[in-house]
Amino acid sequence: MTGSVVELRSVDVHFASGPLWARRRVHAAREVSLGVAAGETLGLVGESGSGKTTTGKVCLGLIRPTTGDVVFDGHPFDYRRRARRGALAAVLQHPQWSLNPRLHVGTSVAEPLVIAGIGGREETRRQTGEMLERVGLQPVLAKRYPHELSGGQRQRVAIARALITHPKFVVFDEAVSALDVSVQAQILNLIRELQAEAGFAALFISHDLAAVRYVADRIVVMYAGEVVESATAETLYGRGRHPYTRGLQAASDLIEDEDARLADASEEIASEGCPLTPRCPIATDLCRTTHPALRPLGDTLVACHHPEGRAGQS
Amino acid sequence: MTQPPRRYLRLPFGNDRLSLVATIVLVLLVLAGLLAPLLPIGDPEAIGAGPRLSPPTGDFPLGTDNLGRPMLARIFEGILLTFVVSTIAVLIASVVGAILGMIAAYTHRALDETVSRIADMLFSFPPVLLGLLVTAILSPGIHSAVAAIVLITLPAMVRVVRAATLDIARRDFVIVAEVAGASFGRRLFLHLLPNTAGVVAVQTAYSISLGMLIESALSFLGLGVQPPSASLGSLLREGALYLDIAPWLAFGPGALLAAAILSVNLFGDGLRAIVDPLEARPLR
Amino acid sequence: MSTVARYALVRIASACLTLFGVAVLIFGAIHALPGSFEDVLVPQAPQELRDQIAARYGLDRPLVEQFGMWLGRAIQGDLGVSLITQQPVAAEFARRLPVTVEIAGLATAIALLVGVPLGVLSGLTGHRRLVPATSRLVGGFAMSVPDFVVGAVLLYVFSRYSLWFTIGEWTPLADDPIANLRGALLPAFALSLLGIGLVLATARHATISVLGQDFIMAAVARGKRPGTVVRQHVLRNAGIPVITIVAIYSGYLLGGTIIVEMLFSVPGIGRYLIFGVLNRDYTVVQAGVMLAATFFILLNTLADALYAALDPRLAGSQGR
Amino acid sequence: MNALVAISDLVVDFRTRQGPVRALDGASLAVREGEKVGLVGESGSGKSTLAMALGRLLPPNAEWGSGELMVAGVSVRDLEGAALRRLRSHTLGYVFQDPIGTLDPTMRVARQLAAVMEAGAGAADVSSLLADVGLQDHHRIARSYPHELSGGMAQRVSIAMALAANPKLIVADEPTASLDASIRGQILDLLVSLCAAHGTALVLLSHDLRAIAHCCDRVAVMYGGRTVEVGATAEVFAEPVHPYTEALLRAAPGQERLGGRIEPIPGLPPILTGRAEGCAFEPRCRHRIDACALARPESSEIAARQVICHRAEERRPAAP
Repeated sequence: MTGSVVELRSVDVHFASGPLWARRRVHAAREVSLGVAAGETLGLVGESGSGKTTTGKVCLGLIRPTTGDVVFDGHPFDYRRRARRGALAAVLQHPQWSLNPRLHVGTSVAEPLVIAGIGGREETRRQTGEMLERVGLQPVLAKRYPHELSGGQRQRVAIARALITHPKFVVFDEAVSALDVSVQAQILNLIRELQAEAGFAALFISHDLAAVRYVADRIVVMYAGEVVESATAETLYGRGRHPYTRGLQAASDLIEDEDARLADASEEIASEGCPLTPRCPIATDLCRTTHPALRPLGDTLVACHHPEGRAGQS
Repeated sequence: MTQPPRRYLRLPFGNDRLSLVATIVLVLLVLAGLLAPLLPIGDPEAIGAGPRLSPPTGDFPLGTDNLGRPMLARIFEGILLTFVVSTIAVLIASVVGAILGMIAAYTHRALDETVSRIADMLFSFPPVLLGLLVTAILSPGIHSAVAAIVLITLPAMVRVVRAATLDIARRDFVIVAEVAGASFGRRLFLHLLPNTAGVVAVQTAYSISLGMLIESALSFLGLGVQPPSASLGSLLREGALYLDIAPWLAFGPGALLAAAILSVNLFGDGLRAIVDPLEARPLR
Repeated sequence: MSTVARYALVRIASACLTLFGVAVLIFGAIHALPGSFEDVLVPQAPQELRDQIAARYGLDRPLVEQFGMWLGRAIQGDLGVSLITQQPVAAEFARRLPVTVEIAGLATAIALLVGVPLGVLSGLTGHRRLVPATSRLVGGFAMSVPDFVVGAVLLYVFSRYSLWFTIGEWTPLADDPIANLRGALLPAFALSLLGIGLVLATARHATISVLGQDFIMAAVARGKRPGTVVRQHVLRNAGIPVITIVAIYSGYLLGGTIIVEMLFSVPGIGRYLIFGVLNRDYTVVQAGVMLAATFFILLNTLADALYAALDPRLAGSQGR
Repeated sequence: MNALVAISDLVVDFRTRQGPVRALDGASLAVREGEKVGLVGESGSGKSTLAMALGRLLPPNAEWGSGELMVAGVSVRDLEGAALRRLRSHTLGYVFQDPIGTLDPTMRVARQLAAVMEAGAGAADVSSLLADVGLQDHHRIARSYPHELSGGMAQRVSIAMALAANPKLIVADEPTASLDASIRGQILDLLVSLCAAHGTALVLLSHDLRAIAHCCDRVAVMYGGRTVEVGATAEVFAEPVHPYTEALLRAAPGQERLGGRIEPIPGLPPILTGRAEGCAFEPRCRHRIDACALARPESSEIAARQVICHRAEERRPAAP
């Protein structure tokens, strides 16, 4: 993928989990490859434990991959913090914790500028006010404390802070999940508008396929730490190729689809073969023994032995 | 639409009157100790200022001790000493403990393991026993009382701050600051410290009450403050000797000590209610 | 190996490690600081005599070797000889242990019997304004009055109007249980006051936070009687923090007995220890502190095992 | 069919430090036996307050104002003691949002299930109950502690508990909000099919319009503590009369086409401190007229729905 702002190449992340007496090795990400170009939004969808947040943290340099490479702006990722000040930003999930409760809203918004050492005091104040206006807030809010703001307003402030240094790459991790439907729509549209204006590369992570599909150009679906499908948003407005994608679609559209009823299995992740096997409605013996590789199918990449569904097996 | 009623005056503990009263008592006690030399209650170290072992009279409101020294003045001197010794010791423990706890929680895992293990070890000494050990090694006196209080209150402070820091460090705003490239110092002092300060304050208040208990216990055993200085514990030690013939010698310091520790504890309760409000939900 | 077995193994290993660390700390502190053994035994002796004594006690060897020897003997039950009385320390401790254990046990029992019901009750009725204030005051008072103050008051009152209790005489339990109780109850009560306060506050706080949990609301929504909800859900869940505080309190007791034994002239370990400290009898201090720490760590490990039984989340795979 | 639930003009306030907050400002709703009703609204719309009021489960700072709430012919507001417990245990069954949190963490599933069943129920009854909610592996699950279950399994257990006493009405408050997206559908299907099989009525609370559309016969849309539009689900969603229903449908992502835009509702939901004198949605409404801010709209019947809007008559849907 040329021209990517951020690129992951076969990234694996392992870590030890649990207390000393029940220590396990967890594969949070396996062979994850993806790239985000300038002006593009990549959606990343999956449920809890799918590795989507880990992948986001790898892109931000918060976690170093166990194996594999991270490329930022054409160069290997530089983990010294000076190197990337102001170039990366994130908007995270919890509105109640998105801002330091002890700081004025304006101080929080200006913090990335101060860290990057851009502009004097007057300049910083002017830019903070402008940025607040751009996310649809009144500049006087800069003098308030976070607890005086609503959840939607706090997420707007978090977006203002993320964009104030004109970063090349922004991660939105479940940025609208905790908001009410009517406010969620406001924030989703704001993200779309700001990206069209500023042209940053964005990674939009969510468990909600409907929200991801709405803001993203391309979508990566993850399950059990692996990429199982990578397709354009257009494709996912239709029928997904991977049974897991179809399960998510059935949930968000509540459509009846025989191939989409994922079981709620007790041991959810298979240790051998395809990780979805215990829950998959169309699993075969091949799935139990052989791990499916990610392979192209039209303009989609899919990791499934039976991407055409039950009909395709015959 | 009706507007909620406005409050024009805000007291520090809102409608928690018990904590407010306790705070006032505490301030009065410390003031009494500080202003004692200016009050017309006599010189606490003037041997033979009055008759020996006198019961409370007009001249000596709390009587006199076995050397004829006025008890009221000695008690005021004692309360100040008890309070100052334990507060200084606890402040040292709080600063050291807060720094250790924060750094342990927010740096390398190996350092965290080491600090936690040492805190656990210190924690596994029963408090008074640790005080005994310290005085046995350092020889009795104020310095060993301070050392004992520091060692006894430090591990709890480290644990509490470490837990609070772990909690704050995983919050969104700290992670976002790290993404923006904020330095370790900035994250520590701008983001973590102000948000754990409440917990540190509460723990400090409780530690001071424990410190006063330790100091007076050691002095009671004759291992803390040495004559001619007096703390409430050492006054009680003298009083216990004359319990049969002059019980007022013991009761004055005893009551005051109990009142002081109770006030610090209630003050701590009030602080905790502000930092960590816990709503009661009854069964119906 | 099952998770539970592995959990137990890790707990025991960590207890042993802590114990070893404590031993190093105590030994190091006593031997590294000024005021050495010879100063205690023969303060003004000429150098040759000091050297002789040093050689006899092995003080001329390297510190690590001394520590090894001491630890080796301690594990076999030999805690050395008192510097003052030249009696074996272990035997002295063994003779006095039952007295201290009895008083500490009585104090814990009183603390639980009084603290748990009061704490749970005040937690359950927490929405009435008077109840929390009263329980805070009672609990706060119990926690704030030092045991030697309570002891002094008791001593004063009961030495004046004896009222069945005896002061200053100790009858071993085996000789005459009633006479023993007459001497043991007062010191135990003085000791238990802090425990009552701690247990009351903890039980109250735990009850209130359990009442706020969803599963309590769900049980109420199923139409359970309040009494049933308390018995089935509240007590069990609120018991966990109470166990912690009792483990910490019994650690405090080990020090608290020292003061109460002094005050009431009870022939227990505490009094032996305080004379050891006052006379700088290092063998006694070293052994006493080591024993108390061992006991405390043992108690904490037991408390951990008890939680694991009460709260299956702890021993298991630590959630999802 | 008879009215199982009849709520008319119910008012509930919460006392808070900042003064009173009005949660229900004259809500009205009827549920017939065996009927499935969806309750839609954003946080603060009053839907949870309404659900909890059904079982008189409101927190102590709630104050019942005017209005009536009848369940199975009795006024819930006046119920006390045994009669109230009977309503909760036999007439109503609740399913909550966080399935693992609503189970006692210290008890095995089998014991918790047995506690809600008739006296004398044995292991076989527990197993059959678990099998009924689609848990095939019932031996293992019965022996599990709640934290060992996945969210989906725990929610099935909660549904089993809610249905154990064969209630007349199940109240499900966001039963799938904390579950992974891919299993939400099956949990909703299970709930609906079990209710149908037992002839139990269902009140399903959700902010997810698609879930309501999928499961419920009728829907009540709540805003500002009032039920602003109540009618048959398919008709309401196809041609909403109330501007809020219309705006809500347009704001939810999922129904737009590729490249299309969802239309957010400007502004924020209101926080009422007392009776709303106008229409609570007026500041955010695209169709507002002068009367909306001045006069409180009353309920009117439009095309077999109850709608609370000044302009309801002009927005009457074209006859089918």
